[in-house]
Parts: sequence; structure tokens; C-alpha cells
Amino acid sequence: MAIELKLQAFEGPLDLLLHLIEKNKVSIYDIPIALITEQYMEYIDAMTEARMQMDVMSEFLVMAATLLDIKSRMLLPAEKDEEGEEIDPREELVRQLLEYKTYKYMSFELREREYSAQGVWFRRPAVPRQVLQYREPVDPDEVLDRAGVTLPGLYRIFQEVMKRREDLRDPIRAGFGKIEKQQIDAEEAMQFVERYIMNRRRCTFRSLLLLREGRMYTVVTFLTILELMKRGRIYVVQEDNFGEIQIEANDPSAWNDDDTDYVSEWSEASGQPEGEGRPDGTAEA
Amino acid sequence: MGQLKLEERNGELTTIEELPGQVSGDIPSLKAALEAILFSMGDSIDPEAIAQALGVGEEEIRLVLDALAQDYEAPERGIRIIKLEGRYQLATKKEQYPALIRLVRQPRKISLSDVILETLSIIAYKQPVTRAEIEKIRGVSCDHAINRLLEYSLICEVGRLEAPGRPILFGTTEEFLRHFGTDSLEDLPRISPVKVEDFKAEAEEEAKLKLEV
Amino acid sequence: MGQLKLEERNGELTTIEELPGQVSGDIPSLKAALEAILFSMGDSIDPEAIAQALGVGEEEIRLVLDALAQDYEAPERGIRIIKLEGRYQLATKKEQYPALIRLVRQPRKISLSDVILETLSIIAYKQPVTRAEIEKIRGVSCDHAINRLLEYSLICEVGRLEAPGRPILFGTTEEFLRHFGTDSLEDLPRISPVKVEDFKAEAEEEAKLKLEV
Repeated sequence: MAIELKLQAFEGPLDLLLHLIEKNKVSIYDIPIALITEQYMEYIDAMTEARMQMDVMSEFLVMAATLLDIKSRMLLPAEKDEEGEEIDPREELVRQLLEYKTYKYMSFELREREYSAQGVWFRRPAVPRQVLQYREPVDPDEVLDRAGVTLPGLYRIFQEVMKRREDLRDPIRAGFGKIEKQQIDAEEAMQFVERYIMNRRRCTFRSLLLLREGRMYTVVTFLTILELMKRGRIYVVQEDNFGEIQIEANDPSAWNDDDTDYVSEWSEASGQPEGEGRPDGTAEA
Repeated sequence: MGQLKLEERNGELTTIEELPGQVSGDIPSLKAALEAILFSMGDSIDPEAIAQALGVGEEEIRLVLDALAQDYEAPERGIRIIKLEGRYQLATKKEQYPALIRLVRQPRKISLSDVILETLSIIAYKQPVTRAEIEKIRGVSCDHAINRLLEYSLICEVGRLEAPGRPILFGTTEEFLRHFGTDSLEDLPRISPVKVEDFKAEAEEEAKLKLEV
Repeated sequence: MGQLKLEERNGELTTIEELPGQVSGDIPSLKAALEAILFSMGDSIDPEAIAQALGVGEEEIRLVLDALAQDYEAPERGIRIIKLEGRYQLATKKEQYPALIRLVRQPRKISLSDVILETLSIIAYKQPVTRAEIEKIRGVSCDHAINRLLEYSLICEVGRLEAPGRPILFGTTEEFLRHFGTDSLEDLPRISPVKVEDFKAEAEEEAKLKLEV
């Protein structure tokens, strides 16, 4: 495959992009994003087929995402900056390409110099190593005198060093202490949350979080809410940003339950024993 | 003429004692001393160190070094003095390369791959520069290139950036100057505004052939 | 003069092909070539090898080498050609030895920078202490500072820690303690064998904990 053979030649996504821009004879200042993105994606596909190493691929994929982002922004009405000028979504990419192109050009210049400098040879030192490494003995008294070191002075420096070391400690993270393993029975917690909501018919998300402590419980509560929403058992509304999240239980007739029980799915995944009893006795039909 | 007493213990020199003797300060004597120093040290030498060692003014040393450099330019000489950021070193003349290579029959120097050269050019022009900055410009990781450049002594750590993680700042070395036959960093080809204009003109030329988005 | 063709593969020079070209055979050119060869090869060279490489008669090479040797005898030259069983080599003149030695044994500027002083204070008050511990306190490497302090005889190795890698324990020297006089010695922790034992025990305790985890 022609493309595969060429892949190795590109130093990175910018190199490939410059190649595409040159190949299509288009301006770096006015890149036809749709066209270039399409061609770029062909290379990505070829790379995937060629099973390129993940770390190499990832660098090319980041650029693919950038191109797609630019492409989509080109389709939307132009954004404007503070001065009301339209912002070209390609601007940052152009700047990056130009900078890269400049250094690439400079590397050719260096290459030329490298060749011409190869004609110059040097020689190894002819002085015996022992002589070169020889150091005049130093009188420690003289060194200390010249530096004006006194014992109290040295102690002051020591204290400063130790204080600086203290300052270097992250006061927040240093206070975290040990990370304790939190014991939580996910299945039990999910049943608890569901029962709580169904019993009240209506409550706030915050009230749920206040019931029990611990990060893990918060996470399980949140996941339970999402799951219940998905199944149509509850209805969630938030009136304004950062406002209370209101949870309301739907009429059982509106439940669009499927035949898998999420509680048992969860407990299988976490290797816990199957839960006994349905949360509210309404599970499978 | 000075005489020397060298004392050795366990293969290490313990004293190097110089018995009375002066380095004469006339020009021919200074030239001879400088030639011997440059020849035997092999590496580049700071004229200040020579001035102190010989008890002669630094300005005079520089003058004599320049006169010596002039002498070497004669066609029957095969070596010359090169300057590296104010330091001096002896090297063969470029014109003698064919004779040397005929004798040795193999190139001696490393030649750098494109990837490494790109990384090096960023370091050369943006120094001091961090690994993250280089990677941002190249769009790819450059661990390998940086390691090779460090190994070849073409770059070195020149400090740390006062930022989270205190990242290493890289810069070029004297070996870099030698490898590219450059007297000083100033002497590197500049990324001139003209050149950037060339890029632009090139781009505008290309723009005429613009394809549809 | 010969021209060279350099071929490149994977960014590395692979072959050097010599295109037709001669090293000119006139005396100045030969002298220059010979000087460059002798200079860069360092070792003694067989004139026969040179003759073959340059495509010049061996007798002629010997004659030019001898003429070159004559040139070097001028008082303003610091190097000379020496003959070793028919082979030739460049060397410094014996008269230049004092100049060379003066350069080598030049007293260096001795100063205790802040970094060195900090390192010294840590060693003085925490001795015996390992390099790793000092670096942990200062947050940066301290190889240079430790080397200087060792060179200035202000610190010395006082033992080894019974831990993986048996790291060196540093302490201040007698000279250092003497400098501050016996009265003020109380202010400094002494390098007592008890102290070393304590330290060892502590380190072993730590090592055990690590193993258990």
C-alpha cells in the first residue's frame, strides 16, 4: 500500500499536515479544512490497518480530533472576538504549522552546516589524564575564612534550609493522611436509595446525600439516580443552575422496565452475592 | 627553563612542583607556548586561564592568539585556530579532509537523523527551553531525540524552570558549535523576517491555486 | 584536491566514495596535509601508510616530513616532530612543559556558594548523613556541592549505611571542627559511634517496614 509505505516518513501530525497542504497546493493561511481533514483521516485509517503502535497513533489522533473540531466550527456561524472581528477557527493551527515549518526549515540549514563541518577534525588531549585531573590541595581553614563562615552563621543557614523544606510541603495534601478503604455494599446502597425515593414519591438530591456519609455512597447514589431516570421510574428536574435537584417518582404505569435487573448486573460485576428481594417487588413482569 | 617535579602515589599525582623558571613574554616565546598549550590540551581553552597561568595580560594573550591564527592561514599549514564563544581550539583545516579520509577510510562523526535535527534546531533557537515546549512545537513526543542529543553532548541541562515540577531547561553545548562548525550561537542562520515573508509569499502563490473548502 | 561523495541511509552516513581527485603533490600542499594528518591522528604514523593514502612516493613523504620537522624547530613553534623507529609523531617541545604545567596547576577560584554552604550546614548538623538524605532536604541534587566540599577537605566519608547500595555516610572533617575551636564544638553534634549505630538502626527499621508492605 502506497500510504502505508509513506507513513513511517512522517515525523508527526504536523509533518503529515504540511505534506498534505503542499501536496494539494493550498495555502497554509487558508486551509481547506474539509478536504485536508478527509485526506488526513485516510492516513489515520491506513495507520489503524497497519496496526501502528498506540503511542505513535495517539499523537496523530489528537490532531484528527482538532481537525474535526475546526471542521465543525467552520460550519457554525463565525464566533467574534471582543473587537467584533470574526475568529477563524483555523488560526491556532496555522500558527502552529508556521512555527513547525520554520524549525523544520532551520533543521535543513543545520544539516548543511553539519556536512560542511565534518571536514574539520580535532584531537584528543595529549596531557596525561592524571595531570589534567590534578587539583591543588586546598586549605580548609582558608576556604572557611574566605567565605566568612561562622558556626552561628552555619546554624542559621541550616535552620533556613529546614524551614524552606517545611514550606515546600503541600499543606493540603500533607494533611490528607492515609487513604482508608471504604466499605460499602453497593447493592444495599442502591436498594436503600430507590426505596427512599419510592416511599416519599418526591425528594431532593441533596436530602439523599445527607442520609449517609462517604464519597462512595455519593457515587452510588448518583449512579442509582441515573439508572432510575433511564428506566423511567423517576423524573428529575433542576430549575436553575446550581439549584436544588428535585426527584419525583413516576407513576408505576409509566415504567419502561426492561428484563434485566440492574441490581443483579451490578452485583455480578462486583462479585458480590446476589441480592435477596426486589427493592419494591415490581421488577420483572 | 623550568624543571618539574611530579610526585605520584597510588597512581595519583599528589604534587606538581615547578622549580624556578619563567615563561618569557616575547612574542615568539608566547606563540610557542600557546601552540604547545592548544596542541596538548586538545579541547578549547579560555584565554583568561592562559593569561593567568603564564602571568601575561589577557589582552596580550588574545592578540598573540590572533597572530598565531594568522600564521596558520599560510597554505603550507594544515591546522588552524577556531574560536568557540571566545574560547580557542586547534582543528584541522577543512581542505585537508580528503587527505585525512584517505588515510582513515571512514567518516568519524555522527550524522543526525531528521527527527533529532528538528528537535535540536528548536533547542538551538529557543534555548533555554523545556521538553514540554519542544513537544508542543513538534506535536510529538521527543524523549528519544532528547536522550540521543544528551548522549552526543550536543545539548545539556542549563537550569530548571521555576514552575510546577521544576522542569529541566535545555540548551546547546560547545560540542554543538563544533559539530556545526559555528563560532558562536550568534552565528547561526537567523530565522529572518525575509525568510518568513518567503513562506508567506509561497503561501500566497499557493493560495491562487486554492481549492474549495 | 579530492572530492567526496557522502551517501546517507536512515540518516546515517554509510559510504564515502572518493571521486577522482588528487592531493596535490607540491611541497606546501604536502606539508599542510602531513601536518593535518599528524595533528588529528595523535599516534605515531608510518610514512608508508601516508604515501599510499596520498598516492605519493614514500621517499617524497619522508623528505617532506623532515622538512616539516625543520620548520617546527623555529623558536616560535611549540610543537615538534619526533621519530620513533621510522614512524613520525607530533609532540610538544620539552621547553614548553613549564607553560603547560602552569596551566594545569593553576589555583582555582575557591568559593563557598550558597548551595555549597547549605549542603555543608546540613552535613554539619545532621551527620552522619547520606547523599540521598541531603537531597531530600534540599529538594535538588547536590553532587557538585558534595564534590567541592570533599575537595576542600571540609567533609569526608565517615562510614557506610547498612542499607541497599551501602550508601556513603558523610560527616565533617577534623579540620572543619578544629577551625571553629574546641569551645564551640558542643554546638555541633559529634560523629560518635553511638550516633552511627542509632542511624543504622533507624534505617534498618525503615527497610523492614518497606519489605513488609
